[in-house]
Amino acid sequence: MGMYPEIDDKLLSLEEAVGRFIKNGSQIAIGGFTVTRNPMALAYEIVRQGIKDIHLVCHSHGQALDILIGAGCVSRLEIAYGGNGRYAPTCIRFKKAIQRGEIQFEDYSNYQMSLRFFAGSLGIPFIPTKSGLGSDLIDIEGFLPEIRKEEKVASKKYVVTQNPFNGEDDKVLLLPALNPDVAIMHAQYVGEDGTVRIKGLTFADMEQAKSADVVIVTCEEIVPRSFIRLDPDQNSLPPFFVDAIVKVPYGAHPTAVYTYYDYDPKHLNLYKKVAEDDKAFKVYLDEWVYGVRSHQEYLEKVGNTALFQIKANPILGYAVGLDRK
Amino acid sequence: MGMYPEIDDKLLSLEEAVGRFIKNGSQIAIGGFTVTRNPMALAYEIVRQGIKDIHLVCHSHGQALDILIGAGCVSRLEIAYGGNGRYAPTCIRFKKAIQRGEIQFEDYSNYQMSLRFFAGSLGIPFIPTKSGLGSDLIDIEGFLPEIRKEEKVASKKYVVTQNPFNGEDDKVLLLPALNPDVAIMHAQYVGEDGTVRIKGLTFADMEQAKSADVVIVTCEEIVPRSFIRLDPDQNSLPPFFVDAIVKVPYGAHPTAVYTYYDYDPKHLNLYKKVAEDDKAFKVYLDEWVYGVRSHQEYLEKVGNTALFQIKANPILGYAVGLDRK
Amino acid sequence: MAAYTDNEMMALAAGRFIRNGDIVFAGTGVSMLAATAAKRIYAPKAVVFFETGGIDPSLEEIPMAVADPRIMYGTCLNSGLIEAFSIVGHRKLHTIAFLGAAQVDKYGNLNTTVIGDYHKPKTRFSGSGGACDVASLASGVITFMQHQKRRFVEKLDYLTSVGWYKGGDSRRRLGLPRGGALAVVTNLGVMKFHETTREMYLAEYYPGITVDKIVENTGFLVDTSRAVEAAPPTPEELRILREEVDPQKLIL
Amino acid sequence: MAAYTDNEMMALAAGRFIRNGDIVFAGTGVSMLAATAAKRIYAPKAVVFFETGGIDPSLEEIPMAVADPRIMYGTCLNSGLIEAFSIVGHRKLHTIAFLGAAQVDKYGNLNTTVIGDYHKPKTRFSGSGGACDVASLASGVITFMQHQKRRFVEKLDYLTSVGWYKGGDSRRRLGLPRGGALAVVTNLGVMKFHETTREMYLAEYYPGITVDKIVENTGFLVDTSRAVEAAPPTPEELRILREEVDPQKLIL
Repeated sequence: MGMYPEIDDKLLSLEEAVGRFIKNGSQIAIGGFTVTRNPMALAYEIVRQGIKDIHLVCHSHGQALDILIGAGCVSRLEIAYGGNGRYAPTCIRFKKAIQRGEIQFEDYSNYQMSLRFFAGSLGIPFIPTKSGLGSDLIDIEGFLPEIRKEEKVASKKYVVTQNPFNGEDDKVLLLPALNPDVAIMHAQYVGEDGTVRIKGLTFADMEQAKSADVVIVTCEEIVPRSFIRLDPDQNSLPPFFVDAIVKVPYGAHPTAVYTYYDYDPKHLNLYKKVAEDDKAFKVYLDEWVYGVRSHQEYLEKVGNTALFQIKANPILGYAVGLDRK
Repeated sequence: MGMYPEIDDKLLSLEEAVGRFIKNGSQIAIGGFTVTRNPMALAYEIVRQGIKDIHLVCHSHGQALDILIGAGCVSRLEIAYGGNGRYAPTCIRFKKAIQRGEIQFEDYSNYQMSLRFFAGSLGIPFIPTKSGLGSDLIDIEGFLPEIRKEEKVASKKYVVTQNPFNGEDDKVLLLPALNPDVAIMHAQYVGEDGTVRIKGLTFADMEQAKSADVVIVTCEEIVPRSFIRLDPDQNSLPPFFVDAIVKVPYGAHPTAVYTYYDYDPKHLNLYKKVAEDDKAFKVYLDEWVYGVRSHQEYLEKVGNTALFQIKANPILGYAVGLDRK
Repeated sequence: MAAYTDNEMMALAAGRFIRNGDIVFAGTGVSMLAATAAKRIYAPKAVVFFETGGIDPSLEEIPMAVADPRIMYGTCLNSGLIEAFSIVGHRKLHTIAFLGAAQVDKYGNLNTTVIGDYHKPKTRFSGSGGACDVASLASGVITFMQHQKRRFVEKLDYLTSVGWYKGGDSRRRLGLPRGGALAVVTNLGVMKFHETTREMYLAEYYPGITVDKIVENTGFLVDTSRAVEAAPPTPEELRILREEVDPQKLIL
Repeated sequence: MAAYTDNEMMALAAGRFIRNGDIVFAGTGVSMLAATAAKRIYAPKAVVFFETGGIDPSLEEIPMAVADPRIMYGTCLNSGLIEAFSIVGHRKLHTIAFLGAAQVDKYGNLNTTVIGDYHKPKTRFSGSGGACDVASLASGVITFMQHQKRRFVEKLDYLTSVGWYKGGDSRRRLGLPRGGALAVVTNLGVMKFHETTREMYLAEYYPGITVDKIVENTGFLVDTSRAVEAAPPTPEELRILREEVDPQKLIL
């Protein structure tokens, strides 16, 4: 029994968490949004373990998405947006992979993807929306018909139907639910009872976690039960949805964790440069992912100076005056 | 301009809020749940103003529901549950009104009603669920066909349909959305910027507020902008959904407000006794509702001793050791 | 005379169904008692939660309603109704619900709405609340009943909450792939349901209660061939119930 | 040469559409600038919010992405994506969205997905993100574009976000009862849409820009009969943009 008897059976290392729960072909939802709270330590570990043929299901994603695609781990993608703010208006390895025909992909919107996860979390097979009527998101399918027969893939991209509750000609779109094999996410806090607390925006992390078969949470800190239970209004996810917990400080670097650290402009600019060039990108992966044995070793490469620069003001939540160019 | 320039145009008295926004025939959703956070001051004011023919849309309600029905304000009801915990396993005036055929009513379940408000808040005409298949909630309609033609009433109680996303014989229930005319609720805090914060369980208050045309919030305190905006993760409703704000300390008495006060067992036992008898109930209304000009006057009748007894421990949220028999 | 009350025996008989890891949906009254007892006695790693959204509260004092502020303190999460019901139905979780009812039929379907005609009732009850929802969605339902002929009926006046529907695989064919009635715990014994026909049978009669008495008080035929006497409460079980679960005797 | 940049003129031209009480949906880049400028200059009682869920942040520093931690501080609420999009489409609210796009057609439909064939694209962009959603649901959309023939096209390579669809009341007939394209703000002028045909027309050309130049840079015929010269930025508008909105010149 370890330091935290209540979650002893869930506390794993990165290697164990990925090794136990992520397989070739897994359908995975990633927590966070573009430059914030990407579960980077998990993404790096997935790359290191050489997982292949991942089916990613995403709303708007940035760094974790691009690393996983760039390292060749992804063969299939349902996505609303691949971008990293100013550092990559379109994610670079994502863009290249699609332009080169290296992955199968299908477009949805952010709201649609969020609602699909929500439907999955409720155990209902579909959910209606008005969003997307008339767009090519509906009219153009990305996946081939044979893929649609697979268990975790919707049998149709959308269904357009009449509202049965009034006489008018009122149309709605039905979105198929998503139930990914695994949801991976990074949180500020996990209580020693296994309760998860995210500060700041939660995006669709909760819907993703509750829709998935398995949930892996990395966190900045594991905090006492007495702390996490003192104001449960602030908590995000009850323990029974979580299958693996890994304590990984700076586990979202180079993306931001509100109240802990900002995104790292230097690293994102470095990434932007190398990602444009296949060879340079390979060298980057060798150096920053394959070449380190742990996230701790990765952070030593990032260096204290950079980590100090991005340290967030705990109230404002970001690094005041950080040079973000 | 008053003390709170940001919400000056929304700060009303109870009389003004009810007089301006609640009409004969209004469809109303009530915040809270059985013995907690019922907007009692608003309910009493609705009774005092003699509003008639209210169409209530509820999940599980207790004291406010029973007062409004008992005072003859309600002619139509969609409801999942009328009860007040130990003090009335079935709400007494609610029970009598239905047994005597005094109101039109239709039964749904808690989840169904919550989902109907949620659908209304999303602007979608219906939402699917598995809950209720095979039950008489579906098979027996309460409302007559002519009512179903009205604008705020669903044209059908439910629709049972096939899931279009797989080949199997998989059925789902479609629930019609709700968009009440008015949602009334009681919160612990409203910021001087108009932001609402509820501590403890929110039930379906947020879904109700976001589904309604008009939202009236009573609160225990109006707190500084600097306080309510310091940790916005804890807030419940943005200012732009709120149409009227009334500061009414103890505005939920005799029901509980977590961290402020407990439910009042003495008053609820008194109510239980009088509600069983038509004459005694009339005397109760005369004394406690019609006979007082304001909630302040009502609280003076309740008395300091009773209010001290139910004072909540601010951390535990309830009155420790309160005699609840 | 037994040194324990009906409510005590019922709370313990129901609590014995709970296993570590179960998510236990509790209502008011005996159901609250049974859930709390289960966690304190049989399954410390079970999670007690309420349809109102209070998940795993510390329950320093026993709540008297599912919206009691006592279920908001010390929880792991204070959620909303939609989230709470999504937990009840979540395919990853084994959720057991404790319900009460006014009528039950031989397939474990429940009525908590009305006696008599729906539109012009003889007696109106509180209504479904979350009962219909958990009966539709949970992994299993355990119902508390007073064992009387007028409550164990051939045909419900109103079917609020689906148990095994019309027996056999009729529940699954409704579109409800999991769940169903697990047991009915009464003041006389414990009723269970046949594995394929889904008809109610007598599983346990309490010490001092005869099989005949149960048959007499049941409004339809029940198989009694598998009936055994239930284990009486142990002194330790009673001590926990009385001293820790409900020392104020608000429900006991 | 004008004493202001294209981005400055565009941010201000778009900001002028905003009224007190509007809920302004902002994206990244110029859109962020325009929303912030609108609130600081034209409509202090407008609310700026982001699809990620940050509502009315204090914006002490300008965010560089809609998930920037700078949009989580000082908000009235940090919500989730579903709540944010439900605000965009809420019938009680007048919501104006600022979007960018790679292509626009004469009905204000937008492409932010792909140039070339969808499956084998010449250039792949980020995709819809929330653009399709706000175009479907908001009260009105204002789009920022570089005014070039290859961007103002007869036919989009991919219709990501619906504007007036095929003109007339075709948008309403799709099942989208409100909203539509309000304006396209470019580096040359401001385009609006005809009240009934919903075809794009030239409403304003910036000081120093000719109508002919705009016609030349538009890939379809536009009505220029209602065109007037836009008011140039005032010194005070420019001061606020430069000193208060983006002093670090991250976007300007």
